[in-house]
Amino acid sequence: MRVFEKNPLEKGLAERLREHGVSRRGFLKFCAATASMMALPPAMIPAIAAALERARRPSVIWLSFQECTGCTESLTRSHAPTVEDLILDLISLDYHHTLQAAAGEAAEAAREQAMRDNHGQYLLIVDGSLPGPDANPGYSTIAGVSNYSMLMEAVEGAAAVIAVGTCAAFGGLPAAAPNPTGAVSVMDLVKDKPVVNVSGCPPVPMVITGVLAHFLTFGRLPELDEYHRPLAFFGQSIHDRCYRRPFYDKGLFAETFDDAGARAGWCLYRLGCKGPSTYNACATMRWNAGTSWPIEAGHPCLGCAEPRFWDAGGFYVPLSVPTGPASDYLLAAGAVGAVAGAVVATKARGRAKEEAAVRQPVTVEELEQKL
Amino acid sequence: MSDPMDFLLLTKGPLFNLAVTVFALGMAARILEILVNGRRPNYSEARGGQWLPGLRTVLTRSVADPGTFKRAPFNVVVGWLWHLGFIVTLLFFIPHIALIKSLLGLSWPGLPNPVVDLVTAVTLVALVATLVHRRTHRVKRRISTPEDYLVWTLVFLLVLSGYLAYNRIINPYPLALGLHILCAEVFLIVLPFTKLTHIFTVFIARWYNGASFGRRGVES
Amino acid sequence: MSERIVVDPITRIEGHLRIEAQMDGVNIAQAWSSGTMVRGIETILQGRDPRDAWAFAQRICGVCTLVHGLAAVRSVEDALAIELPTNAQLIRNLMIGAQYVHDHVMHFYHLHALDWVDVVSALSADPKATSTLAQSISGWSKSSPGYFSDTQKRLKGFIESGQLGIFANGYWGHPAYKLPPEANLMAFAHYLEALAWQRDAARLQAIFGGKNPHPNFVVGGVACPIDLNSDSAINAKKLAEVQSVIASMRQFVDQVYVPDTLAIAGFYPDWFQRGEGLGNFMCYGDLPATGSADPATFLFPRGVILNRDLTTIHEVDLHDDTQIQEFVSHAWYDYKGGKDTGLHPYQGETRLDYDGRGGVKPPYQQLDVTDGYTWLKAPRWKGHAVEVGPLARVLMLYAQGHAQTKELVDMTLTTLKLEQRALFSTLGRTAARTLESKIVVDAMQGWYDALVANIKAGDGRTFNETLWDPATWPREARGAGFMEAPRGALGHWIVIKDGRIDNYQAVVPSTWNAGPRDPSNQPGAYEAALADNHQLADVKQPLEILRTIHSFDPCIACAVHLVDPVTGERIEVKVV
Amino acid sequence: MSATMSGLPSIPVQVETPAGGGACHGNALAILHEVRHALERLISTGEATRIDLHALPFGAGDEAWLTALLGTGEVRATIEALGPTSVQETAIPGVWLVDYHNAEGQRLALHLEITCIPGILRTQCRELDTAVATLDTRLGAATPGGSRPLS
Repeated sequence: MRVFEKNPLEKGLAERLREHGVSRRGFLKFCAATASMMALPPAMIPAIAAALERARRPSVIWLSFQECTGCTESLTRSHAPTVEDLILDLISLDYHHTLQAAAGEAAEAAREQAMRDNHGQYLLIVDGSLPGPDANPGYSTIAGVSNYSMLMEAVEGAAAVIAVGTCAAFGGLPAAAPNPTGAVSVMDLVKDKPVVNVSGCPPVPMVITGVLAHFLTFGRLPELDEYHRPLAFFGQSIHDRCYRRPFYDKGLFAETFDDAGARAGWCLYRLGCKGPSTYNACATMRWNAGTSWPIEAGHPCLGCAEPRFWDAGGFYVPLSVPTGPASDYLLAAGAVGAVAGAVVATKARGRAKEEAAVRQPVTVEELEQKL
Repeated sequence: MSDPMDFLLLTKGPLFNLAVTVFALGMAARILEILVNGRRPNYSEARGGQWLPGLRTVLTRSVADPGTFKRAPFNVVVGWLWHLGFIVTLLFFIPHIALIKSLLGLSWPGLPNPVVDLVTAVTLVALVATLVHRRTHRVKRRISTPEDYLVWTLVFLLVLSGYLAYNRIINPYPLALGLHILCAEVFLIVLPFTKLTHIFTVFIARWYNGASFGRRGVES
Repeated sequence: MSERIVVDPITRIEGHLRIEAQMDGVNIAQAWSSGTMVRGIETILQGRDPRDAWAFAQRICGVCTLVHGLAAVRSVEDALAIELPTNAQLIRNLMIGAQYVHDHVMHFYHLHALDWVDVVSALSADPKATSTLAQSISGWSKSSPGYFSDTQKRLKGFIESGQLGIFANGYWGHPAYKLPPEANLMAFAHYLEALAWQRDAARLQAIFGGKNPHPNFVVGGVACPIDLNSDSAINAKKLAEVQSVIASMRQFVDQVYVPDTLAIAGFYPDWFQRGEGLGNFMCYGDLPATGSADPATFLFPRGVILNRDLTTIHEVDLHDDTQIQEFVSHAWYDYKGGKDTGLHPYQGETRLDYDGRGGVKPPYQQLDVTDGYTWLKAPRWKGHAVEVGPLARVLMLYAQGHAQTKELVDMTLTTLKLEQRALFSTLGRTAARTLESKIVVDAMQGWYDALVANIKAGDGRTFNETLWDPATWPREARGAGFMEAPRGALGHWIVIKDGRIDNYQAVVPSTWNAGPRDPSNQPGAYEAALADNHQLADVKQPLEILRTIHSFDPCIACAVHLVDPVTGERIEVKVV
Repeated sequence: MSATMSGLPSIPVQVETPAGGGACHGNALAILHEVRHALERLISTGEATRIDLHALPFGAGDEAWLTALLGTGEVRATIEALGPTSVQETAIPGVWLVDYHNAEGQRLALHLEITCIPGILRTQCRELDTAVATLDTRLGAATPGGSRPLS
């Protein structure tokens, strides 16, 4: 997947930065931040520097379908690299509804131009789910074209597809039961191109930029887990990396919001934390330039990076609690069973009673007399 | 079911409902049958109370008498170990307490997880020892039925899957947790129909025994 | 035959919006606004735990990322009559305030500015003159010739790379761009600065809500406890961070946002004379001093203004089923009682019916505007089409004699040499957004001070637990949660039965503004505004349409919604 | 205590006990052990080590606890390149804290470097090619009437 062959005249990143007056130290620092962002060990920094020396701006086409723009908003919160560095120095963001200047026909023309010029080499980013091929195409259109047609057309010339956010990656909210619009994920439709899923509702900003930086640096996609998520960020569960984990181990739990345990930062398992079954980087990268993350701010993890998290049980119900009304079943079945048992037993008892009724008690004396 | 999350949701939802239903139906029927039936009437004149001896037997039978202990110390100690271990992990692991609370509305304090983890490990070792003993002891091997092995396997898998899930030896976690829940569900479903029923009937039986002896004026 | 102009996608907004305009020569005669994407979130909400509703509702929109979550929380709190601890109220106000300022600044610089600012023209600016210009309008520190020269160099390098990225195919050089190169360069520098600034501003919601976008909420208070001695709670360090974010917000609004708005507006006086639209305005009110039960304590008042008559404020009742109603006569939905009936949100019902209600099979060139033409419904207040949003709020504050508003509005009108009538226009809307940011950011300092004082007085409560357990709830309850979202009046209506959501409906600002015509053919606010005095200099480059549409700050994912049929009738859907 | 040794108070060590206690959530301790291994490696083979503290699941108080324990050494430097980077030797010789910030003051990365001198402090050989030219320009500007290099 070599995408950097197109324009040999274009300058490498180091040179571009130097032209902006960025020193070599600045470049090295940029590489250090990039390593940190890609969750790579600092020992990789020289390799990253060497790769970025040559890196050119790949064309990126960003399609938004059934989405809420939360993923784009999240992207703009990235502080390393910043979104302005990203769009001015690192990538060429050739189509993006929320940020691009052009509208209407001009916007579509920009997309088509970029697809032609970079055929086979552009990165396609998708946020939002889309109505599947069997759903009514009118549920979501852009420029009069159904999302499905637009995706398939854009995928054709893409080097790779990055599904940003849980909706694009797994169907997300639109696909939550009862999935009124027949929403599907990108991976459901794209079979012949590499797909990376950057899940999260929204994803951690640095995870989005981290995947882009990885592609930019090494010209290929990072190593993925079974859900096609980059292992560097989704390799470990929230629970395993949670700073409150020692409290879980000690058996110290907040029982409600704002009790003494909550104030002391005890484990939120009993308040419904889905950290144990959720794989994401919140616990280490945190949010908004390291300001905080949901668990640090006292709220249990919603599990938003996992498939079907919307249907995986109440957000305030502990992970070990069944999702259905099991206690109703327990009661009802128990009652039915009890009645059945009682009926059977009563019948047996009836026989015993009958026997008892014809019983003729004898005393020892009577017995002796009879004998 | 290729997706671990789908699998977990299946075990936490429909399968759990099914398991609980079968379990409650079977168990309630059996217990009610026992209670309503009562014992065969004893028409002889009572020579002592029933209640106190009944209760006492519930307690005393829980401890092996010196004779039994001497004859089969291994059975007694190891049996005790894993029964106790099973109960502790079942009733004092916080996620289990949360589950019970959601089902019955009852809740109590739990134990720190490392304690439960250690107890689980000991339970597993004791269970393996029990199996080895059953296979190597000539008499025991003779009297063992397929049901005995089935029940052993279910108990062992249940504890083992819990141990693996907690220690995150199987990944991803939704798969591990789903497997553990599935084991628990199989366990619940067969419980009313195998010797596992003793979990609920053992004390009734002991009470009946004690009461019956008590009525006869005998101390058991 | 006159021409039909289509702009789809309308970019630099949230969501998927299509505008079709019927031209009469160079004038727009009529316009139609269409939301082209539907997800069905309200259907998805049915049967779930009301305490979870906020997380679903919040994902209606990631731009106004706070408002739907909080409106959902408030709807449950209204249904169950849950009272909030003082700290929770103040923290929520701070988060709402941060949402306004963050959202408005990003709208101005990143979504709206390119309608007025020609980025390419900035290349020919003189950095020294730009510096002089910047220093003449504000005391903002980043204003040296060297700074603007560096910014220009960066822009030049970018454009010369030949890959224009997000700036590709903009209407650069369009005759409607009026700013001199220096103003363009200054605005471009501030475009980049605002991107950096907003990252810092977003941290306030992260401190209280764990992250932004999509911070966390909880019914009955806030999830973050307060404990000055704990690392894991709102402590002195975090409070100091909040204070510093508020300070940075105030500084940016005072020294960059307000001066830039006035400076840019000064070059476009004609845009204070078009794009007015309906002349009816509505607010639900928000930012309570205590609980949300008493509108009299709100910073933003509640009420309706009709026909620009600022002397009469009409009362709004969210629970009265004759006041707020939604119509689907021109939307891709069907009503049981016929498409011309209006339904209050509590009785709300909707069925997706794209094919049956005039939806054109994609790919299509033109909508069938005689029938349904959008996924947005048409909400009406007592039958009136009304505009909601910053202009409505500023007018309401102005009408009620709010001192700071009067001062700010009058100052703006004087500076720009405009009459009061100029407020009812495209740029009037944009200016109102800036002015209310100033009002809100100043109020934030007050809430922060009150929060600190309350904590110092020994009150650390952040959560009211009494009605947390659904077992304590009545069998049936219903409530309305409202907000003044940055884009205007927002309401969520919830019906709770046996601890579960029985019915849920959101009527959101962009539905009021971007909605279609109603049965009596009254247009929505966008449609009316576009029909007001718009001439296109070049029909191929409909920049004028973008200006007026962007002045509303469209948020279309918000606006599109549906309620499940109350009956058993199901939408034909293939669940994959 | 011999006369040549300085007294404890004169050693620039500053250890602050974390306020409120309990701030250490366990991960900081593990890092310290890793630092110890890295120091031994540095001493025996000269190999330097970098640890990215940002990638670790620290609790709110962990980082403060760790930096307080490592203390403050003699050398402190600030590099202005793409925003400030502060380099601080800790009270443990050879253990450096390198704190990268962007121009807005937000932290990009926090590294512990176990090395004799952190790489970012060194003058970059790549930039030496401009060194003579830059000096010449300045010389030219500083000398009235201009000046030519002597060579």
